[in-house]
Amino acid sequence: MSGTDILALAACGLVAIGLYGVVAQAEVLRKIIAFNLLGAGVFLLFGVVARRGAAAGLAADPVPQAMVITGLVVAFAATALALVLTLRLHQITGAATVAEDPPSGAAPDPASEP
Amino acid sequence: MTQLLLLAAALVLLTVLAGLWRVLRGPQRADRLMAAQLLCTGGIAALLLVAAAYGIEAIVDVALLLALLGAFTSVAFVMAARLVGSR
Amino acid sequence: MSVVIGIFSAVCVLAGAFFFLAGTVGLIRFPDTLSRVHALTKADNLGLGLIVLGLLPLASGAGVALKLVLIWALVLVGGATAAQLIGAAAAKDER
Amino acid sequence: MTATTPGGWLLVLALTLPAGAMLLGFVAGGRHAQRIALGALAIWLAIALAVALQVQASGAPLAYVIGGWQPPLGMALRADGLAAAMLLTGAVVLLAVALFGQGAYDTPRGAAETRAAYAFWCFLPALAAALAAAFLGGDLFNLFVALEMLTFTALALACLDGKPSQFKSELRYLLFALIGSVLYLLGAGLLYGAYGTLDIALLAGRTRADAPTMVAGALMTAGLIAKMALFPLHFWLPPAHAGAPAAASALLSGLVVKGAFVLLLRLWFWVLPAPVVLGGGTVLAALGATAIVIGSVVALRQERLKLLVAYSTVAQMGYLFLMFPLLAAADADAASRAWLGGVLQAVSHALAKSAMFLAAGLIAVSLGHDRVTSLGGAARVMPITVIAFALGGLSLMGLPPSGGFTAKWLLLRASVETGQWWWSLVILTGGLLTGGYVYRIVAAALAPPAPGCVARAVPRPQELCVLALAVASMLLGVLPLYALGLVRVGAP
Amino acid sequence: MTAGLLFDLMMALAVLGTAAWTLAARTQFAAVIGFVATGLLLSLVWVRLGAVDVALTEAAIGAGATGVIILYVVARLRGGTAEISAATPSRAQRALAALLAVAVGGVLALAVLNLPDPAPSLAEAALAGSAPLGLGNPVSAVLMAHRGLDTLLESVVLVFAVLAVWSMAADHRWGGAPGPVFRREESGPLSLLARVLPPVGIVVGIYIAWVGADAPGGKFQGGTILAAMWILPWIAGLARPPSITDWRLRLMIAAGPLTFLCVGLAGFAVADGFLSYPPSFAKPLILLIEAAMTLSVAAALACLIAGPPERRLPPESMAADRR
Repeated sequence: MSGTDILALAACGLVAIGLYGVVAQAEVLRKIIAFNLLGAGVFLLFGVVARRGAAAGLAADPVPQAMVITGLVVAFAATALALVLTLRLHQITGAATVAEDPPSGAAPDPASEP
Repeated sequence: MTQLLLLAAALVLLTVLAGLWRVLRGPQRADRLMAAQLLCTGGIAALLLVAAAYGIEAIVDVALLLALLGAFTSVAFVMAARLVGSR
Repeated sequence: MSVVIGIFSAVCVLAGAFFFLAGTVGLIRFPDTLSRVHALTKADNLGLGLIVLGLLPLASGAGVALKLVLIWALVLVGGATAAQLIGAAAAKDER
Repeated sequence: MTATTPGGWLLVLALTLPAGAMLLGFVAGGRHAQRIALGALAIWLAIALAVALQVQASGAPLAYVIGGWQPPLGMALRADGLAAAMLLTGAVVLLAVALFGQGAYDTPRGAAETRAAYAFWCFLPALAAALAAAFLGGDLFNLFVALEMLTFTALALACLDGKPSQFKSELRYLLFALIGSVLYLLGAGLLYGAYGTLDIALLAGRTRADAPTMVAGALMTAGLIAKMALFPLHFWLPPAHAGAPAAASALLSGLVVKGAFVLLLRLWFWVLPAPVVLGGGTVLAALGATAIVIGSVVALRQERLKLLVAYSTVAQMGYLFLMFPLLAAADADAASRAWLGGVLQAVSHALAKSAMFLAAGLIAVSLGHDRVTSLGGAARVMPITVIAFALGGLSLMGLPPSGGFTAKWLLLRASVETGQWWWSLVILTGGLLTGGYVYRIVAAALAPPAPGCVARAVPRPQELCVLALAVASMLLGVLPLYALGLVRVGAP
Repeated sequence: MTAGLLFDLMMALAVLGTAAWTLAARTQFAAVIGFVATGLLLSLVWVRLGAVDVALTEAAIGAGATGVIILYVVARLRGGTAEISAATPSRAQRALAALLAVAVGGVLALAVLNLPDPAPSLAEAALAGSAPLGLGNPVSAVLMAHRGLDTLLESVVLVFAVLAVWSMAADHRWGGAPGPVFRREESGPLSLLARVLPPVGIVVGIYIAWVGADAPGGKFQGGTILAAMWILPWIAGLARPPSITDWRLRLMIAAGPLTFLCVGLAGFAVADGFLSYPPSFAKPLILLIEAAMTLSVAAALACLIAGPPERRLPPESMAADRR
């Protein structure tokens, strides 16, 4: 077992932890944090792949590195979007979860359609 | 010299992690903020030591970025903690 | 590299690492938040400062040396500001 | 080895024109954003048409190697028949929705910029760019970025009204979509680790049925079907699609889910090795069959028109998965029919469903509600809208001469020819159930108005946009079959 | 070698430990701290993996910017305890979720450990491909040339995100300035920091962006620093974000992708086609794009952190901001 393998297992562990958090936690905000942990695990896996592809005097394959940089920025944008939606949901309805509403309110009210 | 620097890096990181474990337990927000700050400083120290050990200058830039954003982030956190506290 | 500079660097770096250790021990042993802030700032500033001091002679150029000093200065300013704000917040919490 | 084909620059244009239009509209704002979007979408339709004609004429996929950097290091844009057909569909639906949206999101001269209008006119070209990236992308990571573009656009469009009731279902949608993307990305990482490239054409035929490939395939498939709302991951879709404003619902149900569908096809029939496709296809089709039955039954029982149409999307997406085991069958003719049927189903559903959502939106505006039981009088006030809704419904049911009929007929034939006749039972059952809920709506709309019901007239241009989409989904069924040969270009 | 192995093991355990702690944290505030700590450790892991560019990005965006943006939402969410406990999954559901997570993690581990050896790599090709562009950093070459389309689309995605965030505002707040208002701090450590740090930070940010062509660094990392230096005076109450209808702000956000797009299309006329650079002119063009992108990343990130407009400006300044 090499050091890269250990970090590969850490990436898998991070994915598992993030996935558990996304599924099992109630608050949206914690789901978003868990989503970011999940994403970190995925990126770490790319890092392991890059490290395994070290060649030509480079410490790691640059292509997966470039993908991770792109991915990190996209994940940040996604987080910002999810957070602003969480905030607005909370400001308007006071809700902090995305659990189903009681049946009476479940159907969206189409009366105010433009 | 390289060995010594790496040893020092590992030592710093290890102590910082030990401290992290203690402080993450709280009980107060201030304790947690300190934990993050301690980790940041320790991380910077470790990075500088590793950079010197291997002679990779670029790692110094990572430390520089951490120092700059660390200062910013701790302040941003304290301000946010104030918002939380004022509820 | 001359032996004197090497020894100087080694001593400084090890002393810096020791300060981190001491700070952590303080962090673990001290009973209340304010004294923990105290322990932390010491470890931060002195530990990192000594390490930077030790690494300065090893720097490959003036640019790197400048960066090292800048890093220390940033950590000092940031740490002092944050510690002051944290302390104020903690004092309010404890009241 | 990919080489840039003649006309390959059209693909670049199809991607950059709407992206540039979005950026310009973003800066200019207000009335300018609206003009830029309308102009760009019209040109985009012309480009999509040119791409389709070029692919049809040359009988081979178009390709463009970006920057002259060959894959695996570089990336390529490719347009086979599937991509060209979907691009054209997207362009038609988007332009129709844009013309429809002029009613609700107009910024009159001299008026201040408003939030909804600004967002609407920026996100229409944004959606066009996202669709172009998803349909034309030739690299699995680039397609991940395209998926995220689709998600962001779809979400913003869905929240256009800013209605409180909507935020929860849209947030749930966003979480699903984001997790779907991350799982997809995870699989892509494994594939890169195994093959050192993410270029689809290079991966094709090179993949092995080993552990990393299988796990990657499973993760990416799971992520994509979460985005496509395949049973049992469907429950986010109806509230999210039904809660959005009509124009957005049409785009979400008609186009956005199709982006993930095209990716799934690319993954299964280009990237994954044949044995996996053979085994897994049946599982997907079984889930699709369940979606058809459950989605249709639930749709039949809905009280709200828009929710009914949204559940119908769950069911109709199910049909798309029936092609998976049929394509893997040994019979080449049948496989080719299944391919054509599946893609045609995606296209005709996009046209029909967007028409139905827009029609449902107009009905809701006119009556002030969308309760299915009290739609009486709708047909008198807005006959065109109700006709458009009915035409869309016919296509969903699969009655001749609609595009839906050709699609379902081809799938039916392929399932019988490959000896997998049980899928044909599902297709027929789904058709009957669809007939049930479409009949329910049309019958209710034809009923005399309830006393005290005041129905407002709706703008004629909006009605005509809806009708145009419904007629387009009909015309698809009367097109001579050689015109549909486009879809077969570059098929797996 | 074994020392390195021990180090990797320590880092792996530390990352997993803080991540688990993040999920278990009692308060949301603590969870965010745990998340930032995890991010910090991860950036050390990235250095260990030989990916210094990613370490910079992880520290700047993954830990710093993401942590701050989550925290500012935490600070504004209130209560909802009853709702949360009602929505919390039961013990059985949690066990099921754990089972799912462990299964996915396990299968993934199986797949990763079975990746082919020697691993396929594009390192050599990327190195060879970066030389004609005059770039010393192959990661930048991949980002700007070989996979330039990814980067272009990603910069467009940032504009999508800003627009989406703005469009979540309430209708009557349209045209206002983003984010909450902070009390002005005339004196004290915060105001001092808000005056001292930005000049230094701006220089460092530009340096990190500039150095990206030849060494680890680049527009995203530098842009994040610039964004932070913009946010700092704002939370100290010393500066006010501009109105979202201000065309200068919008142009700043869109300038990067627009420049990238124009240079890309110019490739049709002056080089081998879309996103190809003329050999003798490649580096200046890439630096031009990087400069515009740094500005746009900074503006977009700052806008994403600030959030949707939350208040209207006084009428006279509204008129000035609208064209």
